[in-house]
Amino acid sequence: MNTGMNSVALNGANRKISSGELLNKYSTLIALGILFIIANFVSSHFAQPQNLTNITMQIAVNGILAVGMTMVILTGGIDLGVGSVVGLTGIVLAMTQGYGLVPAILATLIAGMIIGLWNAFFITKFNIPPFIVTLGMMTIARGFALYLSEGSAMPLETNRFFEALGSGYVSIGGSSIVFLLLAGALIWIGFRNLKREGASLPAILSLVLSLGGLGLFAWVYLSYQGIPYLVLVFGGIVLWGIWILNKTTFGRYLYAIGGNAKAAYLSGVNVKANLVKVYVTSSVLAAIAGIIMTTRVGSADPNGGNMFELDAVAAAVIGGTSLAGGYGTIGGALIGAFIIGILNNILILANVNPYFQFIFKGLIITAAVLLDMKNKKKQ
Amino acid sequence: MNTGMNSVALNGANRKISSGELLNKYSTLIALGILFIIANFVSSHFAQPQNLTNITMQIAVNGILAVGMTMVILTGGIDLGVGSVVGLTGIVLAMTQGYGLVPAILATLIAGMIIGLWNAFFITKFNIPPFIVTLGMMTIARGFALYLSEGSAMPLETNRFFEALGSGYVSIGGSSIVFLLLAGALIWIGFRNLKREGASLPAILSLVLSLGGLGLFAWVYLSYQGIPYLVLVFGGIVLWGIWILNKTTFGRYLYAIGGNAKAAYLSGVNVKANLVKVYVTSSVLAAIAGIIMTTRVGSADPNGGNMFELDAVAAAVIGGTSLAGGYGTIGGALIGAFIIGILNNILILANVNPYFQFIFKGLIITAAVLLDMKNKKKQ
Amino acid sequence: MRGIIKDFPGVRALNNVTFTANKGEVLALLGENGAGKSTLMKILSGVYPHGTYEGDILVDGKTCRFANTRDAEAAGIAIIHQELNLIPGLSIAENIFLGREPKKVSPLGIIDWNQMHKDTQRLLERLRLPFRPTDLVSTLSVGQQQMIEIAKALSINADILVLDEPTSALTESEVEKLFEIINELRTSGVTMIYISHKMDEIFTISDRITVLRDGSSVGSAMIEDVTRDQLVTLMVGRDISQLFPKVEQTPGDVVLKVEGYSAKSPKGDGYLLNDIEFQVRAGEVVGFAGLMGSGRTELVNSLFGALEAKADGKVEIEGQPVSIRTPQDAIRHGIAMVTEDRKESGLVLNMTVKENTSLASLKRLSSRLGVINEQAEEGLARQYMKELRTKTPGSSAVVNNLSGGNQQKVVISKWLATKPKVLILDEPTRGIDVGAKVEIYQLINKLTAEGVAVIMISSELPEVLGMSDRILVMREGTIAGELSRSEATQESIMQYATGGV
Amino acid sequence: GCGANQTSSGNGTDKPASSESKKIVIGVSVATSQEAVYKFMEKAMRDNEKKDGVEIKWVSANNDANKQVADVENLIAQKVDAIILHAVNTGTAKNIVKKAEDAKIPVIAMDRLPEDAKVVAYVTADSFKVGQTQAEFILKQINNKGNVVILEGEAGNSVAKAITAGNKDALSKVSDVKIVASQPHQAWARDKALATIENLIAKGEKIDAVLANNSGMAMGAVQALKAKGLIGNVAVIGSDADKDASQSILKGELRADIDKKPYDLGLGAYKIALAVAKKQDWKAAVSGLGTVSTQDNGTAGKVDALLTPIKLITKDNVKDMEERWGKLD
Ligand SMILES: Nc1ncnc2c1ncn2[C@@H]1O[C@H](COP(=O)(O)OP(=O)(O)OP(=O)(O)O)[C@@H](O)[C@H]1O
Ligand SMILES: Nc1ncnc2c1ncn2[C@@H]1O[C@H](COP(=O)(O)OP(=O)(O)OP(=O)(O)O)[C@@H](O)[C@H]1O
Ligand SMILES: [Mg+2]
Ligand SMILES: [Mg+2]
Repeated sequence: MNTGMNSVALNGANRKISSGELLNKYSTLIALGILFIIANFVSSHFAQPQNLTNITMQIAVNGILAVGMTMVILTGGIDLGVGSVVGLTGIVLAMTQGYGLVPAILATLIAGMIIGLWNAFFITKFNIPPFIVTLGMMTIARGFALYLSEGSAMPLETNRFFEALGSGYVSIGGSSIVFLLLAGALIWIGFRNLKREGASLPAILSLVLSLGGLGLFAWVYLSYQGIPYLVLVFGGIVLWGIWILNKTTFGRYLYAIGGNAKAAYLSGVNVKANLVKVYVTSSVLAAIAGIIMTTRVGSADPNGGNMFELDAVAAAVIGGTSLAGGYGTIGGALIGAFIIGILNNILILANVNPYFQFIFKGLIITAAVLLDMKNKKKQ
Repeated sequence: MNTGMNSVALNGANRKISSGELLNKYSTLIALGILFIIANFVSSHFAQPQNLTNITMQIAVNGILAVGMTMVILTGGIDLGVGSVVGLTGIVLAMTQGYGLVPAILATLIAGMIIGLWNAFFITKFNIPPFIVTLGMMTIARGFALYLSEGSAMPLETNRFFEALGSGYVSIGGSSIVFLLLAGALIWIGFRNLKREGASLPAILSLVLSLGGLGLFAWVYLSYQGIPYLVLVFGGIVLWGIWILNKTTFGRYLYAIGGNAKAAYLSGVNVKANLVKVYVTSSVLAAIAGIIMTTRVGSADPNGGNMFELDAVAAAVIGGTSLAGGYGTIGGALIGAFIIGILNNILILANVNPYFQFIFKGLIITAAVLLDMKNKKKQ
Repeated sequence: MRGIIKDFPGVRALNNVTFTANKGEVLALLGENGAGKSTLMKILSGVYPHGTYEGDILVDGKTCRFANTRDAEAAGIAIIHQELNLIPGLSIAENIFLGREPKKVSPLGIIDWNQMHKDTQRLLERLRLPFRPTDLVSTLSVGQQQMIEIAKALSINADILVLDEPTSALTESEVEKLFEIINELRTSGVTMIYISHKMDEIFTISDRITVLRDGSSVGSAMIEDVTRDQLVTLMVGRDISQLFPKVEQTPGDVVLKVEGYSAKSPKGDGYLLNDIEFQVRAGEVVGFAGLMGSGRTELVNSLFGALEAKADGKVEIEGQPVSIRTPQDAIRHGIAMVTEDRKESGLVLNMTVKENTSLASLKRLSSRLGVINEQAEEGLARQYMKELRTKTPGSSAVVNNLSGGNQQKVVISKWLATKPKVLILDEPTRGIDVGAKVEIYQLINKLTAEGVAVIMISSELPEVLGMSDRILVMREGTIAGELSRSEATQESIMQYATGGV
Repeated sequence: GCGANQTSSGNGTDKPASSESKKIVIGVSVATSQEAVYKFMEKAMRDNEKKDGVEIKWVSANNDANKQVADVENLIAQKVDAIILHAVNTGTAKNIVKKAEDAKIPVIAMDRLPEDAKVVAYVTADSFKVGQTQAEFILKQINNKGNVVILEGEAGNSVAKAITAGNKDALSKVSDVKIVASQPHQAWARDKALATIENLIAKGEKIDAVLANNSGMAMGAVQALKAKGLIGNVAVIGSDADKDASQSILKGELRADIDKKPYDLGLGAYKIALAVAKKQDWKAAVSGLGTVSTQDNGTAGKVDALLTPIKLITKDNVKDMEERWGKLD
C-alpha cells in the first residue's frame, strides 16, 4: 500500500500538483475505496477482521502472480503460462517433498526458473511474440503437471513448515513487532522525502495514506489471529517488487524497454538479458505462488491455477499498467488484486446467484478500469 | 487457400522478388505443408478423404472465429469474448427456436451484434483497453449463458435446416459445380492479374498454388460425400473476409488503424466507426460459429466455446498476424486454424497419451510460429 | 573509417566509403536523403555491430571492432541520433543515464538516485534548461526532448561526438545554445561530426565538409574553400540555379476566411489560440512564421478538426460558413493538411506507396458499398509518383523503406489526391535534402498556378521569405503581425515573433 | 426478543442468545454451478429452506480448488452452522475440512469424498459405481465382445477419474473387450467429444460402444455416429441424464444414461446438515433416501456414508425423467 510513497520519490514533489492530477494518481485507490464502502453495505460480515484476514490470504496467490505479470507487461510482453506453472510447480513440490524440505523447495523454484528460461529463450532468441510462447507454455506446463501426477492430486505430507505457511499465523506479539518496524520505516522514508523535496500536498498525502493503510492492516491482523505467514511472504514479495522497480537498474530498464525498446537498446541497455530476467522472475514467482497454493490447500492439484493468468493480467491492468508496456506499478497491481479479491468475497457474502456472479465480475472489472480511464481523461 | 492470389493482387507483382522473399511469403504455408507430411507418416489414415473432410468440419468454428479475430487484431485490439459468445449465442438459438427458423437465427445474430456493440462502446467511448473490455465480456456472456439455460444443455429440435447445416453434405453433383465455379473464378482472376502485371514468378506461383489447393479440396470432398454445408458456410466467410480486407475501404482502414491510428484519423478515417464495425463483425461471426457449433453437436451447451478465444488468437498469430496490429491476412489465419486442427487430429489418430497431447500442442504452436519467424528474419 | 561497405536487403547503403575526421574539428557530413550519412554514423557508434559491414574503423590509429553501442561509448564515441531515442515514461535523469546509472551497490544494480539527480541538475544548468531531473520526458516538447538528447550525449564526455540533424526540432535560441556548446567542446579538443540539411548552420559551425552521394563519398573540403552553390551541386549532382524558385501568381477569390477564432487550453489555463483572423486567396501562398510553440501547429490542427480543444469563431470556405469538427469534415470541405511529423502522423509506415497515397481519398475511389476500384487506385498512385517525381521501386513499395524526402512526397501525394482547395503544409521540408526541397517548392508553384490556396508553416525563415506571398507572424497563440512579400525580412519577422515591436 | 427462550442459557436478558432462536445457516460449497445437476441439488435444499427456517448460503468454486478454499473460509467467517462440501478435487479438499473443523463447524461431503478427511457424513451416488453400472449395461448390449471408447471429462478431474475407473474396472473383467481409446476432453465439451469420435471413425476403428463421463459428451458421440449413419450399431451411454440425453433415449439414439438423482443427493446432504446443526442424530432424518453404511477413508478411518441410489435410464423408463425435465418429445 505504500506505493504512493515510491511514486512520489520518483516524480519529485516540489512542483504544484492540481487536484485533478491527484485524483488521477489515486484513481485506482479510489475505486478500491468505493468498492470497500459498497462491500460494507452489502454485508455486515465484510469488515470483520476475520473476513479481511481471509481476503488477504485469498488474494496472495493472484497478488504474487500479478507482481511478476506487471513486470512482464511493463516490457510490453505478457506471460500466459503462470497459471499452469502454479499447477506444475505444486506437483513438483509434492513429488520432491520426500527429499526434504529445502531440496523440495529448491527443486520447485528451479522448475520455475527453467520454465522462465524456456520462455525467454524463444522470446529473445527468435523474437516469437510472448503471447504465443507463453500460450504454448500454458499447455506444455499443464501437460507436464498432468503427466507427472497421472492426473491425480498429490497430498503434501504433514510438515510443520508447510502447515505454518499454508494456514499458520505469526503470533500477535510477533505481528505487532512487524507492524512497528513497518511503521517506523514508512515514517522514516516519508520524512526523508519531505525534508528532501519540501512539504508538498502529495508527499504528505502519500505518507498519511500509507500510514492509514498500515494501520488498517494492523487492526485487521492484530484483532484476529496475527499476520498469516503466507501474507508475510506475499507482502515481502510486493515490497521487493516495488523496490526492484524503483530502486534498481533492472526495474528502470523494464520501463525503458516497454517505453521504447529501440531507444533502450541504443542507450546500451542489454534488452535481451533483461527480458530473460523478467520472464524468469515471472515464472519463479509463479513457482512461489504454486508453493503457497499447495500448502494452503494441503495438496497439489495438476489442474490447479487454471485461468489464473487472466486474473493476474486483470489485476495489473486494473492497477493502471498499460498492456503496451512502459507504464505501471506494483502498488497498482496490488490494488487490482484487492479489487478482484474483494469482489469475489462480497459476491459470496451477498449470496449472489452463482450465474450472476460471472456477470457482476465482468461488469466490475470493466467498471474499475472505466473509473481509472475517466479520471485519466480529465487530466 | 487462394490468399496467395489476393496478396499478389495487393502487392503487385511487377517488381523482382527474391527466393528469400518468396520463402517468407509462404512460410506459414510451408509450415502447414511440413505438418501435413509428418501427419502422413504418423498415420496412414490421415490423408484419407474422410479424415480430411472431418478436419475441415472440426476447424470450421475456430476458423470462423479466427477470421473475426484477425480483423480485430489488425487494428491492434483483441477479442477475448468470442468463446463465451459462442456459448451464449448457442443458448439464444436453442431458446428462440420455437419462434421459427428465421426469427431464431436473426435473434442469435442480433445477440452477437449487441455484444459487439457493447464491446465497441467501452473501447471507443472510454478508451478502455480491448483486452479488459472483452475479458469482462468473457465472463459476462458466460454468466448470461448459464443464467438463461439454468446451467443445462438445451437440445435443438429436429429440423431439416439444422441437421443439414450441422452434418449434411452438398450432393456430389452440387459440389462439383461449386468446384468448377471456384476454379473458373481462380483462373479468371489469375490470368487477369498475369495480364495486368506481367508474368512474374510469384503471380504464376500463387495461381498454381491456389489451383493446387482447390484441386486437393475437390479430391477430398468429391471422393467422400461432397462438401459439408458447414464447410460451405465457413469457406464463404473466409472468402468474404479475404475480400473485405483486400477489396474494401473497411478492410484497408483496419490495416491503417493498426499501422498508425493517428495518421489514419488525420487522413479522414473515422477510426471509431471502423472499430465499432470490427468488434461487431467479430461478435456476429462468433454468433455464426455458435449456430454452427450448436447444429453440429445437436444441442446448445452453456459451457460451450470455453477457451476458444485462445485458439482463435493462436490461429491468427500462427498465420502471421502481428498482435501489435497492422500486419496479417485471413489466408494466414486459415492456415493457422488448419495447423491447430491437424495437430488435434493426428494426436488422436496416433493415440498419443492424453497428457502428452497437451505438451505436443504447446510445442507445435511454438514451433509453427518459430518457423515463420526464422524465415522472416532471413529476409 | 576506411572502405566501409554496408548492404541492406536490396540496397547497398554505403559503397566503399572512406572518411576521416581530425581531432578537435567540426566536420559537416552532407548529402541527399538516403545518401548513407546516418548509416555511416550508426556503424561508427556501434549500432550496426562489427561483422554486419565491411571495412575498418580506426580511432586514434587503432582498429576498433564494436559489438554494441556500449563498446563505442567506451572508445569515446557518442551519438545523437536523427530520431529521438527517449523513453517517454521515464524522467529526464533516468533518460540521460539510461544504461549508465550511477550505482550504490554495483552488482545488485541499486541506483544512486542522489548522484544521478545531482549530475543531471548540473547538465541541465549547463544547457540552461529550466527543468528538474525528475520531470517526465513525456511532458516536454519535441525541441526540449532534443535538448535532453544533447545533454545525454554530453554526459558521456566523449572524444568523438556525432550529431545527426540535431537542430531539426530546435528553436533559434536553442540552436544558439547548441552552437555555444559545440564551440566549447571544440576548444577542449572534442571531435564532432555534424549532419544537417540546413546550409546556414553548416557555414556557421563547421570547419570542414565531407559530402556523400549514393553511398559513396564524393569529396571533402575546408569550409572556406567552397561556396553554397558548389556544395549543393556536389550533393545533388546537378546544378540548382535557384533555391527558392518562387513564381508569383495573381491571387484569385478568397478561399479560406477565419475570423474571431479562439481555442481554450484543455488544461484550463488560458487560450491556445486567441482571436485569430486571416484569409487566404486562391493561388496565394501564405506563410506562417513564429517561434516554436507560438501556436502555428495548433492553429492549423484546429482548423483541420484535429485538435482536442474546442474552438469558437467563424471559418468560411469560398464564402460559405463551415463547421469542422473532425479531419473528415475538413477533407469534405476541401482542406488538406501535411502534418509536421510524417512518421508519427503522416504515414502508415508499413503500408505501400499506393495505399498511403489513396488513404485520404479512398471513398472517392470506391463504390458505394466500399469496394475499392483497384485500377483507379493504381492509376492515382502512378500519377502522383510521376508528377512529384517520387523515387520508389514501385507503387507497391512499403513507404518505410523510402528516404525522408520521398516519404514526404508520398504524404503530399496523399493530400493532392483529395483535390484540395486549401493545402496546409506544416514544416513541409523538415529533414529533407536540398534537391527534394526545391522539388517541393516547384510543386507549390504548380499548385498555386492551378488556383490552390496554400498555407505554409515553416521555422526556416529563408524558406518562408522565399516562398510566401504574404507572411503572418504568430506569437503566443495570436497573430502578431502581417508582412507582405516585399516588406518581409528576417529582422521584421523576428521582431513580431518575439514581441519586440 | 419475542422468541421462545426454551433453552435459556441463563443470562436472563432479552438478547436472543440461544441457538434455537437463531436461524440455522447452512453453507454449501459446490465445485461448479455450470452443470444442470447442481441446480437440482440446490433445488432440493431450497424447497425445504423456508419450511425449516433455514438459510442456505450457496457458493460455487468454478472448478478451482483454490477458490474453494476461499469460499469455505468465507462461509466460516459468516459463522454458518454446517457446511456441505462438494469438493472440486477430492485429493485437495482435506485442508478445507480441517479449516471447518478448527472452527468447530461440521462438514458433510456431498457426492465427492475428500481423501483422508474426517467428515461427519458422506452422501454419494458413487461415481465409481456409476462407471461400473455404465460398463455393465454396455457389456450386455455388446454381448461381452467388441471395441469400446471411453470419453473422459476434464483431464485430472476427480469425478471423471472415478467414473472412468469404474468403467475400466467392469470392462476388465471381460477378456474380449478392447478399449480402443480413452481420451480426456477439455471442459467436458461436447464438440470435442464429437471430434474424437469422428477422428476414430476416420481412423477405421470399429466402434461397438461408447461410454461417456457425462451426458454432454455422450450426445457429442451420438451426433458423430448419427452423421456417419452408425448410430444403430453403436451403444452409447452417458451419465447425468440431461434433458437432451433423455430425449435422445426416447428417440432411440442414445442407448442409456445414468441418473445420479441429484435431487435426492442434495436432499440427503441437506437433511444431514440440518440434523447435525441441531445436534440431532442424522440417521433418522434420512430414512428412505438411501442406505446408510460406512466407508474407508484412508488415514481418517471409517466415515459414515449415505448411498443414494443411482438409476439406469433406458428407453423403458426414460419417461420417469419427465418429472424433472417436463414433457419429453
Ligand atoms: N534499416 C534499414 N533497412 C533497410 N534499408 C535501410 C535501413 N536503414 C537505411 N536504409 C537505406 O540505406 C540508405 C541510406 O540511409 P541513411 O538513413 O543512412 O540516409 P541519410 O543519408 O541519413 O538520409 P537522411 O538525410 O534522410 O537522414 C537509404 O537508401 C535507406 O533507405
Ligand atoms: N501535445 C502537447 N502537449 C502539451 N503541450 C503542447 C502539445 N503540443 C503543443 N503544446 C504546446 O502548445 C503550444 C503551441 O505549440 P505548437 O506546436 O502549436 O507551436 P508551433 O508554433 O507550431 O511550433 P512548432 O514549430 O514546434 O510546431 C506550445 O506551448 C507547446 O509547448
Ligand atoms: Mg539520416
Ligand atoms: Mg508546429
